[in-house]
Amino acid sequence: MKAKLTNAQIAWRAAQDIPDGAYVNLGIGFPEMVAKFKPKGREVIYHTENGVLDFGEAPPAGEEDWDLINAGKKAVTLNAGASFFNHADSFAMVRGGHLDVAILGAYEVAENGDLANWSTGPKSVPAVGGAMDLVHGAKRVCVITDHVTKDGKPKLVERCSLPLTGVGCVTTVYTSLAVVEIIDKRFVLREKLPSISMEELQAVTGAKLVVEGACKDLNVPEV
Amino acid sequence: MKAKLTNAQIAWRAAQDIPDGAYVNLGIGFPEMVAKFKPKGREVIYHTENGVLDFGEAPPAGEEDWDLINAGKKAVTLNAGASFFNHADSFAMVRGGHLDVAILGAYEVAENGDLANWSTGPKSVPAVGGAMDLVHGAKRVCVITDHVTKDGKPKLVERCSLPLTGVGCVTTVYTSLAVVEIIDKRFVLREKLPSISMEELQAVTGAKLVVEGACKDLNVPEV
Amino acid sequence: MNKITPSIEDAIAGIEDGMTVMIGGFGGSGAPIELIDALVARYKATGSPGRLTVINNNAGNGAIGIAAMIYAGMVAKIICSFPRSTDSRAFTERYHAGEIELELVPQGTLAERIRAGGAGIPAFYTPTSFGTDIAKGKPVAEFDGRLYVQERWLKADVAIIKAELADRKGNLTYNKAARNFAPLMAMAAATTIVQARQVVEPGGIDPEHVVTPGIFVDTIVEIADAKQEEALLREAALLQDGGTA
Amino acid sequence: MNKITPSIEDAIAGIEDGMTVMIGGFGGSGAPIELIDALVARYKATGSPGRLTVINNNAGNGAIGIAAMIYAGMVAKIICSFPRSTDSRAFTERYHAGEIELELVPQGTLAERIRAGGAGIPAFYTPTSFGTDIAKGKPVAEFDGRLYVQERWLKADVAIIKAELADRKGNLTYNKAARNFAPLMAMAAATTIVQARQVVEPGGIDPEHVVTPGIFVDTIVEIADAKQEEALLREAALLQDGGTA
Repeated sequence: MKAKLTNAQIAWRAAQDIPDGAYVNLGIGFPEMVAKFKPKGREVIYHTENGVLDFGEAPPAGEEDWDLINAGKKAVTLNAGASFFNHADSFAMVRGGHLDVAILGAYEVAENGDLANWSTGPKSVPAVGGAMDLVHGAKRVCVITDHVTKDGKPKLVERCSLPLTGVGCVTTVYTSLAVVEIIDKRFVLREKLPSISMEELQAVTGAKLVVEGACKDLNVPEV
Repeated sequence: MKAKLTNAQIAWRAAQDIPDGAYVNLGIGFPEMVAKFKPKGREVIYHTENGVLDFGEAPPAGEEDWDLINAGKKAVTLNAGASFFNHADSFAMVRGGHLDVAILGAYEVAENGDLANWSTGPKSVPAVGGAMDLVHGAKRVCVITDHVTKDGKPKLVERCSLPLTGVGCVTTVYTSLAVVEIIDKRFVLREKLPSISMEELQAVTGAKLVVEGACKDLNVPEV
Repeated sequence: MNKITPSIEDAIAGIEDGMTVMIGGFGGSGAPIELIDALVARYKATGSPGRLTVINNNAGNGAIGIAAMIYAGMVAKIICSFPRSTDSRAFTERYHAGEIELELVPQGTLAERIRAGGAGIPAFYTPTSFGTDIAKGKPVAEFDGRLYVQERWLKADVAIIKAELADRKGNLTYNKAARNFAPLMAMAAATTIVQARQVVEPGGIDPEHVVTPGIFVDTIVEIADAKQEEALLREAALLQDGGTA
Repeated sequence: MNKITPSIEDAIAGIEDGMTVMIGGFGGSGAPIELIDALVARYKATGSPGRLTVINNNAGNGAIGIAAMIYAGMVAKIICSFPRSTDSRAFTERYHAGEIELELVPQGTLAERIRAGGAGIPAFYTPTSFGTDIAKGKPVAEFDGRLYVQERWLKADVAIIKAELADRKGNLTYNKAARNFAPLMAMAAATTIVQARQVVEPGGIDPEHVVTPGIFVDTIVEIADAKQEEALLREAALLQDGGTA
C-alpha cells in the first residue's frame, strides 16, 4: 500500500463536513478525535449518551471532576449553554433523530449500509453500549476507519460477516484512502487519494465502488 | 328515601381512609372536596395531572397565579417540598402505580369493578381528560357518589350501561348510604347508615350486596 | 448559533396550510397566546395557514387562543383529551356543525404519545382505555397476564410553546405548572417555536436547571409581557357579568 | 412524612436474597459507593443478600462498587449495556467461569426499558437492535414502512442511587452527569434508597429544580463525604504504577 491518511487526517476530513450549528455525537475512542479538527468559526454542539449536551474540551490534568464525564468516561468541561438530563431523555435525543451527525468507528461497513462495530465474535465478553442506538439516531451516520484491517483485508464489504450493529444505517464512510457515500445500497465514491488509482482502490475494497458524477481528490493537510 | 349523607359527609368519610404519608389524586369536581376533611396530624401529598406534586389550598381571591393551577383549572398554592414536572412524567406517576389513592366521581360502578364516569352517551361533546389513566394509576381507586341517580336509579349496578372509563378498576365505593368494597367481582358491604335497613339498602342497589364479616355503622359527623 | 428572532411574524412564517401544530398549555396555563395571535392575524390577512390539525390538551375557551383559531376557521381537526371547558362554544359549535374533526385521547396517553414521537418510539402499550370505546380498533396484547392497548406516537410539523427563560442556543425553563406539555411537544415537532418571557445569555440558565435542552428548539421570540389566557378569560367573564366581582 | 434515616445499615436492611437491584451510575459517575459498601459488608457478615440481579450500565471496574459485589459472590446476574471497562476483571472472570449470567441490552434500550417500568408501559417498539443478534427472539413489527423490535419494561425490587440534595419528602437533585440512570431507576423500583450529599429542609430545593419528585423515593441517608468511584480507581491505579503520575 502506498501513502494513506493517518487517523488524525481521517478525523480532520470528517470534521470538515460538520456544518455550523450541528448537534453531534462522537463515538468512544477514535471518533472523539474529530472534535480537535472543527473548522474555526463553526459552532458545534456535542452530545454524550450519559446526559450532557454542549460539553467542551478535557480539563487540565488534576482538575478533573469525575462526575462530569463523557460516554468514554473521560473528564470533560462545559460550554456556556450546556445542560444535564437523564439517560432516557439522552437517548430520546438519539433515537428520536434529533442529532445531525453521529461519527462512529467500524469493523466492517457493507454497501447496503449495514455496520458491524461492536463485536468481533463470540469469544470475548460482549459489550454494546450506545452504538446500536446511535446508528439509528442521526440524520447522518458517518463511519471513520482505516480502509483495510491490520492484516490488509477490506473493511468495506458486500455483506458484513461480523455481528451487526445496525441494518442499513451508515450514510458516509471516511477511510484512510477515500470518502464513500452509501446511496441506494451502493458505495458511491466521492473522493480518493490522488496517489492511488481507481484499480488499486477497488482492489482493497470488498464491494464495487460506483463513480457517479465527479470523484474528487481527497486532499488533507498534515495535522 | 330516609336520611342520607351530604356530599360533604361522603367526602369526609372517604378522607378518613387516606393514611398518613399517602400520595393522592383527587378527581375534578366533587372529589376535590375530600382535601377539606383530611384528619389532623396526617400529611397527605396531592398530585395533579398537569404536573404539580404537593400543592396546597386555594389562594385568597385576587391572589391567584393562573400558571399555578390544578387539573380542574383552579388556582392552588404550593407546600414546602412541592415539585413541577412535565405531563409525561406526571402520568408516569399515575400509570406507573405510584399513587396510593385516587378518588373519583361516578355515573355507574359495577360489581366487577368497572367504572363509567366520563360520558353519558353520544349526544354531548366527548371529553375524557385524565380519568382513564387515573383508574389504572393508584393502589386504591375509590369512588365517591350519591347511592342513586337524581331520578332514583341505582348507581351501583351489575354491569355498567354507560361507556366505560375502565375495566375492573374500582376498589372502594363511598356512597351517601354505605361503604362498599369490590372483592372478587362482588360488592362487599363494609358500612351502612344505621337508619337504613339491609332490605332498603339492597332495594336501591343494582347488584347483590354481600356481607362478609362485620358490617359496621356508617357514622359521620355534621360537617 | 442564534435561535432568537426579533419578529414574531418571522417566527411563525414557516407554518403552512395543512400542517399539524402542537400548542403548549393546559387550559390557559402555558398557552402561547402571542404566537397564536400572530397566526390568527396572518390567517385573517392572507388566508393561510388554514386546514390545521391542532394538538393540545383542550379545544379552546372563550374567544382567545385556540378558540380564536377555531372561530377564524383555521382548524380542521383537534387531537385533545378534554374539549369541554367553561366556555368552549367555539369548538362545540363547529363540532356539532361537522366542520371540525375530533380525535379524543386520554390525557396520559396524549402525553405519552407525544413523548414517544420525540423519543423515536413508534408504538407502546398502555393499560389506559383498555375495554373502553376509546380503544376500539386498536391492537391489544397481553403482558404478564394483563391486557394492554397499543398506541402510536404523535409527531407534528410545528410546536408553538411558551417558556420562561431562553438562551440563543435554545435552552428553556418554564413557569410553574405552565410547563405541562411544552417539553414533550418541543421533542415531537420537526420545528419548535418558542415565546419566552426573557432571553438570557448562554450559561444564564444553570445546566442543572435546564428543562428543555436547546437541541429541541429552533426559533425563539422574546415576549416580555405575555398575556395569560386564564386571567384574560376571567377578566372577560367579569365584564360580561356587569363588572361584579 | 420523614424518609431520612440516620443509619446506612437500616437504609439497606430490606434488601433480600434473590432481589433485583438497580444501581445508579454510569461507570463511577453517580455510583452509590457507600450504599454498595454497606451491602457488601452485610453479605460478608451474614451471607445475605445474595443471588442478586444487578441492573446498571456497566459491570464493575477495579475492586470497588459493583466489582466488589461480584468478588464477594453476591451477584447471580447482571443486566447492562457495557460490561467491559479499564479493569473489569471481577465480571470477566466470573462470566467466563459461568458463575454469573449476563443480559446485554443496548444503552438507550436499557434506559427506556427502565423508564417504561416506572411509567407503567409494559412494552414498546424501538428501531435499536433491529436485525442484530440482540433482537433474536424478540417480536418485530412494522410501523410506517419501517421495522422495529418490541422491548419489555424493566422493574426492580430496589434501586440504590446517589443524589446531591434531598429533603425529608424525598425530593432529589443530582450532581452534573452523575444524574444519568438514577431518576429512571427511582421510578422503576418498588423501593428506592438514596444516599444524598446533603439533606435540606422541604422547600430547600426550588420546586422548579427538583429532578426526582419525592413520590419516587422511599429512604434517604445523608453521606456528606461520599467516595467517587472513578477518582478512587485512578488513585488505586497510580499506586499500582508505583506512585508515578
